[in-house]
This record gives sequence, structure tokens and C-alpha cells, in this order.
Amino acid sequence: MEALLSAIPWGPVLILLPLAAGIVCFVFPSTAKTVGLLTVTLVPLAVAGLGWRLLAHGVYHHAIGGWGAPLGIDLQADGLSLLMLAMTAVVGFGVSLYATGYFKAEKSGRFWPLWLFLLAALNALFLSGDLFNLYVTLEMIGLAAVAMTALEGARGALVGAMRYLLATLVGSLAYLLGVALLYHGYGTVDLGLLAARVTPSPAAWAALGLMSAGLILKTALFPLHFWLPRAHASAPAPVSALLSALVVKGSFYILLRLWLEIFSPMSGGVAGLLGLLGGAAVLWGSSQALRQTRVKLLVAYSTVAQVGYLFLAFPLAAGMGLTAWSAVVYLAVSHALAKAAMFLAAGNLMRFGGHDRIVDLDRVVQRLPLTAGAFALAGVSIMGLPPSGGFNGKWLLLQAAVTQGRWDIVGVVVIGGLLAAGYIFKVLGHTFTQADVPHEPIAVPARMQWAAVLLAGGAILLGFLAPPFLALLAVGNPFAAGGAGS
Amino acid sequence: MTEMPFTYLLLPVLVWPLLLAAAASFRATRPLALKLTPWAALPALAAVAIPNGELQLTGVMLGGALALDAIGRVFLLSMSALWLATGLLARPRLHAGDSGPFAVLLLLAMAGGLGMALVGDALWFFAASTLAGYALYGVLMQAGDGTTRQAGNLLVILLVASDLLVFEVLLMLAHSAAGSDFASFRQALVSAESRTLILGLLVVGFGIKIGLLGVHFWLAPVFTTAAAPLRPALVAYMLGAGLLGGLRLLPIGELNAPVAGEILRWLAWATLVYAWLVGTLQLQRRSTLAYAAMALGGLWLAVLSAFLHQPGLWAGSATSLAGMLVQSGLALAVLLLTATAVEGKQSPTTVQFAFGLRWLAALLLATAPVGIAGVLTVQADGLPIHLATAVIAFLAGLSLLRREGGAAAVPADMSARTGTGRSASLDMPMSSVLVPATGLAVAAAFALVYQSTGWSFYDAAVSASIALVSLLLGASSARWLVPHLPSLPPGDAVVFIAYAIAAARDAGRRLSDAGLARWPDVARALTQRIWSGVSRISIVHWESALIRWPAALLLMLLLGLLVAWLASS
Amino acid sequence: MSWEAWVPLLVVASSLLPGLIIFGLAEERVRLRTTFNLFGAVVKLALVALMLWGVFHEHHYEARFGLLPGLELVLRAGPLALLFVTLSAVLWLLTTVYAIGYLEGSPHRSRFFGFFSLCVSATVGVALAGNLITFVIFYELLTLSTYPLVVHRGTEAARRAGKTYLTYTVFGGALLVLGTVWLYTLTGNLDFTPRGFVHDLGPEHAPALVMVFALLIAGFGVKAALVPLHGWLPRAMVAPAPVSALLHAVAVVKAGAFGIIRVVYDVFGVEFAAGLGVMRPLAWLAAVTIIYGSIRALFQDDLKRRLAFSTVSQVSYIALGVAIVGPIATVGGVVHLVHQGLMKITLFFCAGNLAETLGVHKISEMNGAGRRMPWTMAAFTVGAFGMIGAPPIAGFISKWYIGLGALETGQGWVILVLAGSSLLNAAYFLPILHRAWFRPPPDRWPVEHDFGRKETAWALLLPPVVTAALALGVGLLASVPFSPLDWVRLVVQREFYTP
Amino acid sequence: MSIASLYALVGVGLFCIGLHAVIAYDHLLRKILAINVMGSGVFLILIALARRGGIVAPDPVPHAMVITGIVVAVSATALALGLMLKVAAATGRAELGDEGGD
Amino acid sequence: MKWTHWLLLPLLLALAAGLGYAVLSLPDRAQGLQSAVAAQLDQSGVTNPVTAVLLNFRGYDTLLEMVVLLLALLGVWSLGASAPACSQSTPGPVLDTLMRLLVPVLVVVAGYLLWAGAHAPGGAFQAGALLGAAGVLLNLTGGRLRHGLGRVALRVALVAGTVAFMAVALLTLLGGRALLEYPPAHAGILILLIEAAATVSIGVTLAALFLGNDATSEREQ
Repeated sequence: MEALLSAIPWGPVLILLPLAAGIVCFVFPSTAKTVGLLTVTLVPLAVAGLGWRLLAHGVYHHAIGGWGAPLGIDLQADGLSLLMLAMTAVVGFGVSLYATGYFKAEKSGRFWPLWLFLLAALNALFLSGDLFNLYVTLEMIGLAAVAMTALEGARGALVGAMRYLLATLVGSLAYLLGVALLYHGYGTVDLGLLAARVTPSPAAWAALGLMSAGLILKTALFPLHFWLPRAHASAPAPVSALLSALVVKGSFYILLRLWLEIFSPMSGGVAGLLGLLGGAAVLWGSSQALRQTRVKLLVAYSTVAQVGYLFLAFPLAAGMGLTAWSAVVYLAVSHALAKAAMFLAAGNLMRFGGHDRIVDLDRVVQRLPLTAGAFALAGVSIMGLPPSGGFNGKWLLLQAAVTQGRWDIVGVVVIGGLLAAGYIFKVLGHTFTQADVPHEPIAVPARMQWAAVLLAGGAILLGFLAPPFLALLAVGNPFAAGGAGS
Repeated sequence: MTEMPFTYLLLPVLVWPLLLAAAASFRATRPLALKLTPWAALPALAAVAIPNGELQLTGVMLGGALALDAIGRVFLLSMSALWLATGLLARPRLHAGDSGPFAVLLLLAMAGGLGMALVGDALWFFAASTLAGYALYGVLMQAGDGTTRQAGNLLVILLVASDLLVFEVLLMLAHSAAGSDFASFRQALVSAESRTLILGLLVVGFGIKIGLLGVHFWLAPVFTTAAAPLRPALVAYMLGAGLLGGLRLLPIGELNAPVAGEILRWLAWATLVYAWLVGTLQLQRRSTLAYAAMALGGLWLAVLSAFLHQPGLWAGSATSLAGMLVQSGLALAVLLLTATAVEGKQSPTTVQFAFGLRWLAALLLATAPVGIAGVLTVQADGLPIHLATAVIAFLAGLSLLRREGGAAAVPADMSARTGTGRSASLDMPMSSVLVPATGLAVAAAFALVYQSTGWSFYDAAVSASIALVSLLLGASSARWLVPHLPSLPPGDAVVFIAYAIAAARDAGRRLSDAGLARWPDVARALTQRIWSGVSRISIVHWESALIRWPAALLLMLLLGLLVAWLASS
Repeated sequence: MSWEAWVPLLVVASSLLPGLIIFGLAEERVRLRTTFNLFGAVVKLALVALMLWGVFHEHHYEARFGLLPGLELVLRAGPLALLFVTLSAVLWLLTTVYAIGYLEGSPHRSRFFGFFSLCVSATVGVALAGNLITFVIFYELLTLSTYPLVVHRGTEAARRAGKTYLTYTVFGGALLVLGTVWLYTLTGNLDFTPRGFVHDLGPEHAPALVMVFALLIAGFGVKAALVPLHGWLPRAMVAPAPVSALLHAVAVVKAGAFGIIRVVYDVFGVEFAAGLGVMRPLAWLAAVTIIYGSIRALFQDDLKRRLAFSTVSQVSYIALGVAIVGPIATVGGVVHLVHQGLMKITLFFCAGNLAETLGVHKISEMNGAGRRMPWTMAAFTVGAFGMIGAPPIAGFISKWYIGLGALETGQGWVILVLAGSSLLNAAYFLPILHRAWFRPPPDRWPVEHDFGRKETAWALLLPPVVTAALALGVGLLASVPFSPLDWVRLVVQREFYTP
Repeated sequence: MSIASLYALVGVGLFCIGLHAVIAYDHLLRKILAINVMGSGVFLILIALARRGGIVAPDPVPHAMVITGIVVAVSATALALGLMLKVAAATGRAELGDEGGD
Repeated sequence: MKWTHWLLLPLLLALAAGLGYAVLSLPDRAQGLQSAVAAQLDQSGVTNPVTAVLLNFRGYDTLLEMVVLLLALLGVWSLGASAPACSQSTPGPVLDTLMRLLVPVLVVVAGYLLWAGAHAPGGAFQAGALLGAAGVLLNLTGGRLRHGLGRVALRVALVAGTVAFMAVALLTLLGGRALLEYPPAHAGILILLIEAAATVSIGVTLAALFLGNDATSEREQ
């Protein structure tokens, strides 16, 4: 058994499995739902296998084609990548469960291949250690995401998708130019080698500028969030969930990697800038969310705010890297779960009432208790109330901030939490009341509700899993470079 | 005192009325309880026969004890007599409709009142007096009608004040006292550094209950409006909560405090003069008697001042003091009872008997101070005491021949506020009053005998003559002088206090309307306006600018350059 | 894990599991739901009794789980914890009975009882929390699980009240978390330890510690309704009576007060805190709250609102007793946790009865209520006199000890505060009693339900009478073994003050 | 200043010009074309820099990258054009409705 | 939006300057991977270094990139029927003849490029592009892919390249080797096989992209 487990090359499996499944779904649309569900059930198992391998043998490394860097491309996975993969697998599973109820036959035939390719791309991204390969995965993700956004074909969705596509293309090009400069500067695109070779030089600075700009654009960090709210709000619910929960994290992951491996030594000022933008994003996104009148837009802006938290750690990393980065990962993962749950719940509300106007939510608590519950649970994590992953993340973040006396960051975190509570309960409060024009509810399939509950519950459960979580994260000590030691 | 089995016999004194109260509150057992209520004070009367002893109540509240000693016995006797009278007189009321609450409150008041004579430590005394006070207030309100209400409010306000003061005093004493029994409390007071303050609080606190000048306002209204059956209970309450309380807690004979004594002396003067003046100008017997009671308070103060000047006097005069208190209390009760009894359609013998009874009572009231005066006036400054004797006797005599009524003479609004209106529930046929009244008179007479044992002939003669003369003076002036004088409503300053309270309440309401109640709303509205303004100006506008494509990409460009620059520098 | 580690978990679970099950029950399964409710309550009582016995014999019931690096979720049954646990367990049983009667036939009962049980679990968790982080977690859970009960009615007013409630409590929670983090960064330890764990920090940390203290107290002060953080309490009164009774009179506000106790004694250690000079301001704040709450109560005509302001005032006795610094005052403050709970829940039950039976919500409508509902008003009277501080009812004991403690430490001004508040209490309670007992009843009540010869349903009548009896009993039998007072004495001499 | 660097600078210029067009012009087709120009600029830089210092046998890796890049660009452009047509059909004008609210 | 212009130009200039500086500051001898490639070239199964990198050393990129292409098509199709791509023109005789001449030539050239890719510039993408052009021509002159291919067949053609690639990948894995680690002996043939399949797919995909709306959806039957 153990021999088998260690024999299976989990990395390639994680990439090829969804690819193959996607192709099958594409060629035989009728089988899409079955194949899709089967795949998203197998992927978590594969991730578990990879996790086992990591715990058993440490960092995972797979030289594609047997050449090895710099000539070939290497797959590698440490604790960080593994947690990202796990996040993708779990959220993917939940959303897929939901999608089986959400999409009608014809749309479903289009959704599944796109989603499976997206899954493959995400896995590839989190496994890749090669800058150019990362560019390709980025493009895969971008195209898949745009295509899925436009799936409904509504006016708003189309404009949102267009805007999204253009933004993501510009971003990728900036990133690619950065890669080009790095390659020509240091003769490789392998992260590990670059980490060893890169020295402060104009090329490196320009690359840093280009790549950060491009990736920040894709991550929709304030003030470059212009494309996100509409795209995420107008997309079909499961797609919004995937976009907010996973796609955004993809580009952030690359940025984080670049930072940890290559750029952290040469840029104190940049860290400050990123932290500044992060703080601005938290406050801005939250206050924007607070004044939204529609659930999905509100949730989308909440994503803008939550992305901000991820950047608050950069200025803190210098002092106590481990705590700060753990906080970031914790926040990222729990946000993925919670935000997905929220979008799914919002989807249920739309399906149920035919609209998502907050003030007209008509006694949802009585008539759609599971959905309301899911929204509330997810909200707990977003607000950072205990017990939840969000709370653990914020706790670590605050801990790092207080220790270094960064009261500005402390303030941002606290106020952000309060604003979050504001917009979450703005929605919840209205779920108790009766609308002026009570409407006939449309039935929502149970599994769509349970999918939301599942993910939200995951976000809460994360609050109790800190020890294993952090133990996994420590595999391969991914934060050794980025201001090591806690 | 060691604990002996018979001290357990003290328990029924309290437990029996409480049991009856419990029984009276259940529909099933109520009839039986109502039958037994009139006799609820019998165990107390019986307990008088128990030899001195103490029953420790560990675990109950903060610990404590039931105890019976010489002073307690005297008071227990008089109070049980008064309560018995009350019970008997209350029978008709008890058999009227829905008398459940009335009975319960009456029994609670009784338990509290008798308890005061029986408890052996300060906290329990406080508990008992509180129970007695509020329950008595309840009974008054129950038995009374619209006119009773104002008097009741007055009473309860002063009750709260008095209890607060006593509470403070007890706290301060308990802080330094060895135990919670009276002796150690008195000791604590003797050795307390803020002695004068505590003494003052104590005097005022108990003074409220005996009509000390300035806090006497409740006396007249309550006396004039209390239903006949409750008047003995009222007197019993004053005896217990006011006088006994003082006796228990004031370290008479142990404390030498000339300053305090001097203050008290002047207070006594003021009280007496005030009582005499205002009492004379009263329209009704009962209000006149109220001021007589106030004069008693004055006497009490005078006596206290004497003891504070010369603690040594205490030893010789304890019995006569106790006797004085009991005798005056009982006599007062008799006068109060008979004051309003309707005499019409009675047999002439009854009328004459009643007349004689009232003269006897007045006489007993007048001569009550004789003993103590006899003891004190020789060694101490006797003047205030003599004055007290005179005033009490004068008012007693005045009340005798003062013709009852004259409600018409009181302006309507004041009668509404102070309740001089006479209602059916207040009066009883003389015949039904006569028996208990006689019993009380006899008891008072016994007290006279009891205390007369301590008299020294000469001084007694002096003060007795003073008493008799002023009694006759009062009686005669009732006929010839008073009708030509202007008249005051009962409860003098109360009228104005009532006004003040009303005004204060209005002011308070206005205040609350103005700000207190509303400020949170105001604050919220303000914040909301500000927030909405802010959001309209900045958030909306800027967001719509930010999400425009050119602006966003410019920012991206800027950002990239900034990052590169920061990295390079 | 030994069986002793399981007990605290079971105590929490005994209300959590029924709650979760009840969520799943259909609306009409009344009997089954009632069974679960009562079963849970009884089991909890039994477990609490077991722990009382055990703790008295120095057994240690403790459960630990890893939570965050260096932090654990700790449930520990100490004497102080048990005081609160017992209170909430007993009152939960009574309130459950009451709620069953009160919500007879009203909609969404499954939801109500579900969240109700969650609240109790959170309260018990707060009580048993063995370190600050655990406390914070359950404290926030309490906030979350109360919200649905506040907005239960689903009216616009309820929604607004819920909004206010959250605005305050979430804000307080944020301060609390911040303070906790800060403390953790300073000490690296959050375990409640007798006489505190921060005193070995150097003097250079004093300013930081003062700030932490302020943050924590502010965080707890919101739920303890310390002025000026009390605004939510009166508004939350739109909730159904059982909620006001158990949560807003006992669980929630007490969680805040209990937090203050924990911070002062088990985090800072009272002597150390006094050394920091933070206790005096706390005492003043409490005093101000006591007086202010009473004054506001004076002007309320809505019965529940008056009671709410009275709660604001009364709960601060706890803070005051704690802040006076000194074993005796501490006994008074801590025992008031129980005493005030018993008395105030009685009052709220009675208010609920009036509303349910006669449709009476305003004091001006209460004329003659005593004639119509003698037992209810009798219970009310006991509660009211207890609040005023008349012996031998529970309230007197608390005031007595607080007063003595104040004198012991030479803070005479506290006596004046006590006197003033008693005066005000009398001023706003006695008129109610006066109306209820001595004014003639109206010709017809606003909305009267007929219960035949009974004045109201037994489920509504029993709880207030029992709690009133308890309030009287704990005062009358204050000195017998295992009385709250006796237990608090044990707590204080075991944990708070260096013997 | 070798010839390769010159090409590279031209690439930089293309990139900037493309960026300018992307930002400045409203019509979607122009934006899409502009993005392609940017892409070409990047590719040019990749290729050109590969033979700095007049190497005879240029580095094949950038060439491979460029080929991949081109394919990606083609795909993206195709999708963008398709989307543009839909947007034009839906909104009546091939522009990003910046003011057009959701 | 005039203000953006005024802001834009200086910023762009700054960007250009910065990039230019960065480019020029690069070490003037490129230290790329050519040596490494040259060293491993004989292992790769082809002699043209670019093809070696593209399909062997960095074959994984190419695999993903095939998927990108497929994704674009999926995206376009998922937009549903767009505005009519091109009008139905019945080709006149000249155009018809020309096309009949041209298309086969294109196909042949594509085949040559594919073959040449192994040792000279050329390969799957160039060939695929030509095939795509041929397809576009067919479309423009009234032909329809669907006429040639059935629905499933067309989809198979679209994914053939990817499938072939993945099949090889799978084989290598099953063979206990790393992903896409060709046995040197068979590397050449495997690459050629992949390229052949890829060529077809790329051609068809490009044509389909040009055609726009989904040629295989039920609605059009």
C-alpha cells in the first residue's frame, strides 16, 4: 500500500486527471455531469495522497521530461502549495456539487469542460516552479474564467467578462515581459535557480515592477479592483464562487512565491507600499460593500476587502515572517471557503426570489434556513469572529502587528472586521423581515443548499484545525526566505 | 446567655403569624387562616412569661439570634397587647370580601413588629423593622381609601429614608463591631472615630419613626387617615421601630458625649415648642394626638441628651424609662382608638364609661413622663423634661374636649392632599372599640404602677403636678381658647412638600423629555447624517471614478513604476 | 482523556446537542421538542451538581484542545466557574419551562429554542473557560447566538434593535480580541491563574498593561452594560420575554460582568491591578453606571425598559464590588452575580406574565394588577424589594458586603452610592407596587386571556414564583453551607486573595 | 549598443505604444489590437535579447517561448473578438460601458 | 477624459525609459540555455533545437498551450450563436477553381512543414496555421466544416492533439518514468506523432475559431 502511495506521481496526476476529464466532457457532453462529479471527488483524494507524501518524504519534486531545471520544467510542492491545492479541491468539490443542481442541460455541457480545465490550470499553477510555465497556466485560468463569466450571456455579464478579459491580458503581458527580463538577466525561469542568482539590478527592479503590477491587477488589489465587482457579481453563482475563491488566489500565490523566493531581500519600500494598498483595500472594499443594495455585489466588494488582508502581511513579514505568512495562508484558505459559500448562498437567494435586492429578502430565514445559515456561518469567518478560520488568520495577523507595534495595521484589521460585520448583518437582518411585496418562492434543490452549508461549515471547522494546518504549512519551510523565523 | 431548650418557645412568636400569612395566601386554607388571624399575637403575649434566654440562628441570613431580656420583655408585652387589640378590631375587615391581601400584610406587619422586640442582633432588628414598616404601609393602604394614599406615600418615602440611614449606620458599626449583637454594636459606636456623625444619623434614622422635628410630617396625616383597627399597630410600630431601636443601638450609659448631648437638647426644645404650637392649632383630635406623639419624641430626645451628659444616670432610670415609653404608648393608642368612635345611639352608661376611659387614658399619657422626669430633673438639667411633660399633658387634655371633625374648615384641595375626609372605614361603633381599649388602658395603668416603684416622692410630686395642671389647661383651652385661634391642616409642611414633590416630578419629566431620554437618538441621527454625507461625497464618487478603465490602468502603470522605483532605491 | 476531562465538555454539550437537534425538528413536533429541551436542562443540572461536589472536594475537571500555536481551548471547572454555571443551569431549566408556556402556539419555535440552547451552551462555555482565548470565543458565540433571538419577531423594530445590539457587541468583541492579542504578545500566556499571571512583567510594561486592561474592560463592559456602552440593552427589549429574562437579565450581561471578574482576578490579579491604578477608575465608572441607570429607569413608562435600565444599574454592583479591592467587597460583588440574576429574572418573568395574560406593557396600565394576578405580583414584589436591598432578600446581602468592603478599604463614598441607588430603586419600584396593589383595576385589560380560576398558565406562573422563592431563600439562608454566599467566600479565599 | 539591443528597444517602444492605445481608445477592437501590439513588443524583446553579443547560434528557448506565447495570444484574441461581437450585439456599441452601471 | 492623456504620456515615457534602461543594463553577452540545449540535443530525438525545446525539454508548456487553444474555442462557443460570421456566398467559378487548387497545396505544404520541423525551422504550429488558413478559405467560399465532419468526429479532431500528448504523457508515467520523459530511442517518433495530431487539431481549431459559433451544437442541426 505504502509503496503504491509513494509510487504514484501525485503531481502529474493532479494535472492530467482534470485535463482528461475535461476533454471527455468536451467530446461527450452528455456524460459531463457524471465525469465531472467523479473527477472532483477523485482530486481531493489525490491531494490527500500528495499530502501524505509530503508528510512522509518532505518537499515534493518532479522533473518533467526528466531534464530538470534549468533546461526542463520542474513540478514542486511544499506545504504552501499543498494547502492551496487542498483549498482548490475542497472548494471545487462543493461548487461542483452545487453546479449539478444549478445548470440546465445545455449550459451544463459548456460549464463542465471549462471548469475542469480551470481546475487543471489551478493545480498546475500551484504545482509549478517555472515562471514561464506559470504564465501559461495564468492564461489558461484567465481564458477559462472569462468564458465562464460570460456563460449566462446577459448584458452585464458580457461587459463584465470583456473588461475582465482585457484586464487579465494586460496583466499577463506585463508579467510575461517581466519573465523575459529575468530570463535574459539570469538565464533561467526556474524559481529555485533564480532565487539563487538574482541580484539587485535594473532588470530585476523592472521585472519586479512589471510582475507586481500585472499580478496585482489580476488579484484585484485596490486600486486595481475595477474589473472584479461587476465580473463576479454578474457571473453565474458557481462561477462567481470559483472566481472569488480560487482564481484570485492563483495570481496572489504567484506574487507570494516571487516575493518569498526572489524579491523579498531587495525591497523594504515595496513591502510598505503593498501593505498600504492592502489596508486601503480593506477599508475601501468594506465601505463599498456596506453601501451595496444587492447581495452579489456586496459579496463581490467583500472580496476586494478580503484581498486586502492578504497584503497586510508584507510589511509585517520582515519582523516575524512565519506568523505573518501563516496568517496570510490561513486568511486565504478560509476566505476561499467562506466566500464560495456566500456566493452559492447568494445564488440560492436569486434562484429563490428571482432577485438579490437586500431589502426585499422575504423571510428567507424561515423559508430557506439552510441557505441563511450558510451565509451566516460564512459571514462569521469573513468577520473574523471565533471560532473560524478567519478568526485564526486575523489572530495571527494581529499578533504579528501588535508585536511590531504596527498600530496602523492593527487599526485596519479591527475596523475592517467591524465594517464586515456591518455588511454581513445588513443582509442577515433583512432575512428575518418580511418584504413589502412578498413573493412566491421558487424551490431550491436541497443539494444546492447543502453545498453552501458544507463550504461554510468548512470555514468554521478551519478554526479548530490550526495545529495540523500549520504543521502542513511548515513542510519545506516555504517562508524561510521571506523574513524567516517567527 | 446560654442557649436553653425553652428559648425555642421564642420561635412561635414569629413563625406563627408567618404561617398564618402563608395559609392566608392560598385559596384553600384562607378561611381557616382568617379565623385565626385576630389571635395571631397570642404566642407573643405568652412568650412574655419565658425567662431570659437567647436562641442562636446560625446560618439564617448572616447569623443572628432571638433573645429575650428585660427591656425586650416590656416592649414585647406592650406590643403584643397592641397587636392583639389590632387583631380583634380588624375582625370585621377580615370577614369582608377579598381580605386575603389585607390579612397577609397584617400578619407580616405583626411578625415584623413583634420580631423587633425579640431579635437579639442588629441586622435582624433591621430586617424586622423593614418588614414591619412596609407591611404596615401595605395594610394602611389596603384598609384605607383615596384619602389614605397621600399619607401612605408620605409614610413610605420617609420609611425608605429612615431605613437607608439605619442601613448606613449599621454598616459603619458592623465595620468595627466584634459581633452582630447589640452590645458589640453599641461598643463599636462608643469607640468609633466618626461618633458624632453616626450618632446623628442614628437619631435622625430612628427619629423619623417617632416624629422628630423636620421628619415628622407623616405623623399627622397617617394618624388622621389610618383606619381605627390599625391605630394600635401604628403605635406599636413607633414603639418598636423608633424607641426600642434607639434603646438597642444607642450606647446609653456607656457614651459620654456632651456636644451631641447639647445638640440633642436644643433639638428637643425645638421639637417640643413646635409640637405644642402646631398641635394646639390642629382641628382634629387625632392630629392633636399626633403632635402629642411628637412631643413624646421630644421628651425622648431630652432624656437622651441627659444621658449623654451624664452616662451614670442610666443605671437608676432604665425601668422608669421603659415604663414611661410603654405607658405613653398604650395610653396614646387608647386615645387614638376612642377619638373617632361614633357615640350616637349608645346606652348612656356606655357613653359615660367611654368618657371616663378617655379621661383615664389622657391622665395616663400625661403622667407617663413623671417617673423619668422625677429621676432626671434632679441631677440633670430638668427644664426640657418638664417642658415635655407639660406639652404632652396639654395636648392630651386638648384632645379630650376638642370636638372631632371640622373637615369643612379645611380647604378642599388640602383635604384631598392630606386626607382629612372621614370615610366609613375609619370609624367604628364605640361598643366594639371599648373592650380592647379598656384592655390597653389597664395595661398602661400596670405600667404606671410598674414604673412608680422607682419614683422619689418629691420630684414625682413636682412633675406630676406640672402634668396635671397642663392637662387641665389643655382641656379648658380646648373649650375657651382654641376655637378663636386660626387652624392648620394636619401635617403642616407636608402640603408644601407635596407641592415640591409634584414640581420635582414635573421637572424631572421635562428634563427627561428634553435630553436624558433622547440623546441616543440624537447621536444616532447625527452619525447617520455624517456617514451618509461622507459616503455620498467620497465613496460613491471616487469608486465610480476608480472603476473607469483608463483611470484604473493609469493607476496600474503608476503602481508598477512606483514598485520598481522603490525596489531600486 | 480521563472521565473528569469529559465532564465540562458534557456540560456544554448537554445544551448544544439538543439545540442542534431542535433546529432539525419540524414546527409541530411540540412534544418531542419539549422533551429534548427539558432533558438537556435536567442533564445539565445533574452534571453541574456532580461538578459542585467534585470541586468542593478539590477534584479537577479540565479539558484541553490545541487551538493556535501556543494557545489551547481550555474548559476548566473551578469554584468561580461553577458559581456561574450553576446559576445559568438552574435558570435555564426554569426559563425553558417559562418559554414553553410563553411561546405556546407562536411560530418558529424550533428556531427559537435551537438558538436558545446555543445561547446557554455559549454561556456555560464562558463560565467554564479556562483561559482568555476560550472565554473570548464563547463570548463571541454568545453574541452571535443571541442575535437571532433579538430579531426573532421579524418586525422592523426587531431588526433595528438587532442592529443596535450588534453594533455594540461586535464593537466590544473587537476591542476584546485586540486586548487579548496584545496581552498574549506581552505574556505569551492566557491561562486564568489565581491572583493573575501578568505581575511578573517588568514595570516598563505598565503603560501597555493599562491599555490592555482598558481594552478588555471596555470589551466586557459592552455586555455588562457599563455606561456609556449600555445603549443596546434597553433596545434589545423588543425580544420575547424569556429572552429578556434569561439573556438580557442574566446570561449576556453576566457574561460581561463575569469577564470583568476574570480579568481583574485571574488575569491581572487584583493587588497588581490596584497597583497599576486602574481599579479606582473602574469603581468610579461602575458607580456612575449605577446612578445613571437608576435615573434613566425612573423615567421609563414601558415596564421592560424600566427593568432594563434597572439591570444596567444593578449589574454594575458586581463591577463595583470587584473594583473596591478587598475580600469582603469582592464577596459582595461576586455573589451579586447570583443574587441579581435571581431577582431580575423574577421581575422579567412577571413582566412577561403581565404582557401575555393581560396585554399590559406599560406601568401606567398596571393599576390593580395585584388583584388580578396576586401570585405574579407577589413574586414581583419580592424581586423589587430585593433590588431595593430590603433584608432578608438576596439583594441586601450583596449590598451589605459591598458596603462593608468599602468601609474596610476606607472608601466611604461607595456608601453614598449604595444609598443613592437604593433610594432610586425604591423611587422607581415602589410606585409600580403601589399601582399594582393599591389602585383599583381598570374595567377591562388591554388584551386579556382567560385561564379559568388560575391567574395564568402554570408554565408562566411557576418559574417566577420559584425564582422569587430562591431570591428570598438565598438571602434568608445566606450563611448555610453551599449557599451562594458561602460558595463565594470559598472562591474568594481560595483564588482571589493571597491568604 | 548592439543591434539586438536596438531591436529590444523597439520592442519596448511597441509595448508602450500598445499600452497607450489600450488605455486611451474606447473602441474594443482597438483595445484588442493594442494588446496584440503589446504582445508583439514582448515577443520581440524575448527574441532580440536572445542574440545579444552577436551569438551565431541563438538561444532556442526564447524562440519556443515566443511560439507558445503567440499561440496563447491568438487564442486570447479569438476569444476577445468573439466576446466583442457579443457585447456589440448586446449593448449596441463595442465599448466598455464605464458609466453604464450594473 | 483629457486629464488621463496628460497624465498618461509622462507616465508612459517614464515606463519606456525605465524599460529601456533595464534592457540596456543587461549583461551584453546573453548567458541563455543554448549550451544546455546543445548538450542534450541528441537525447531529444530531433535535431532542430527549437522543436526540441518546444516538444521535449519544455513539452509540458506546449501541452498546456494546446489546452489554451481549446479553451479559447470553448469560450467562443460558450458565447452561443454570435452575429452571422460571414454571408453565405456561392463562389463563382474562378474562386471555386482557385480554391480547389489552393487548398491541396496548402495541405501539402503543411505536411512538409510538419516533417521539416524535426530538423529545421517549422513544426506543428506553423503547419497547423496553414491548415487553419485552408479551413478558413473553405469557409469563406461556402464550405462548412460540418459538411466534412460529423459532430463527434469534429470534436475528436479538435482534441486529437491534446489527447495524443496526454496519451504519451500517460505512457511515460506508466512506464515508471517522469512525466513526458520519452525513451530517447523513440523520442523522435513520439514527437512526430504528437506533432501530427497537434497539427490537425490546431488547424481545425483555428478554422472553428474563425467560424465563431459552435459548429457542433444541437441548435444548428
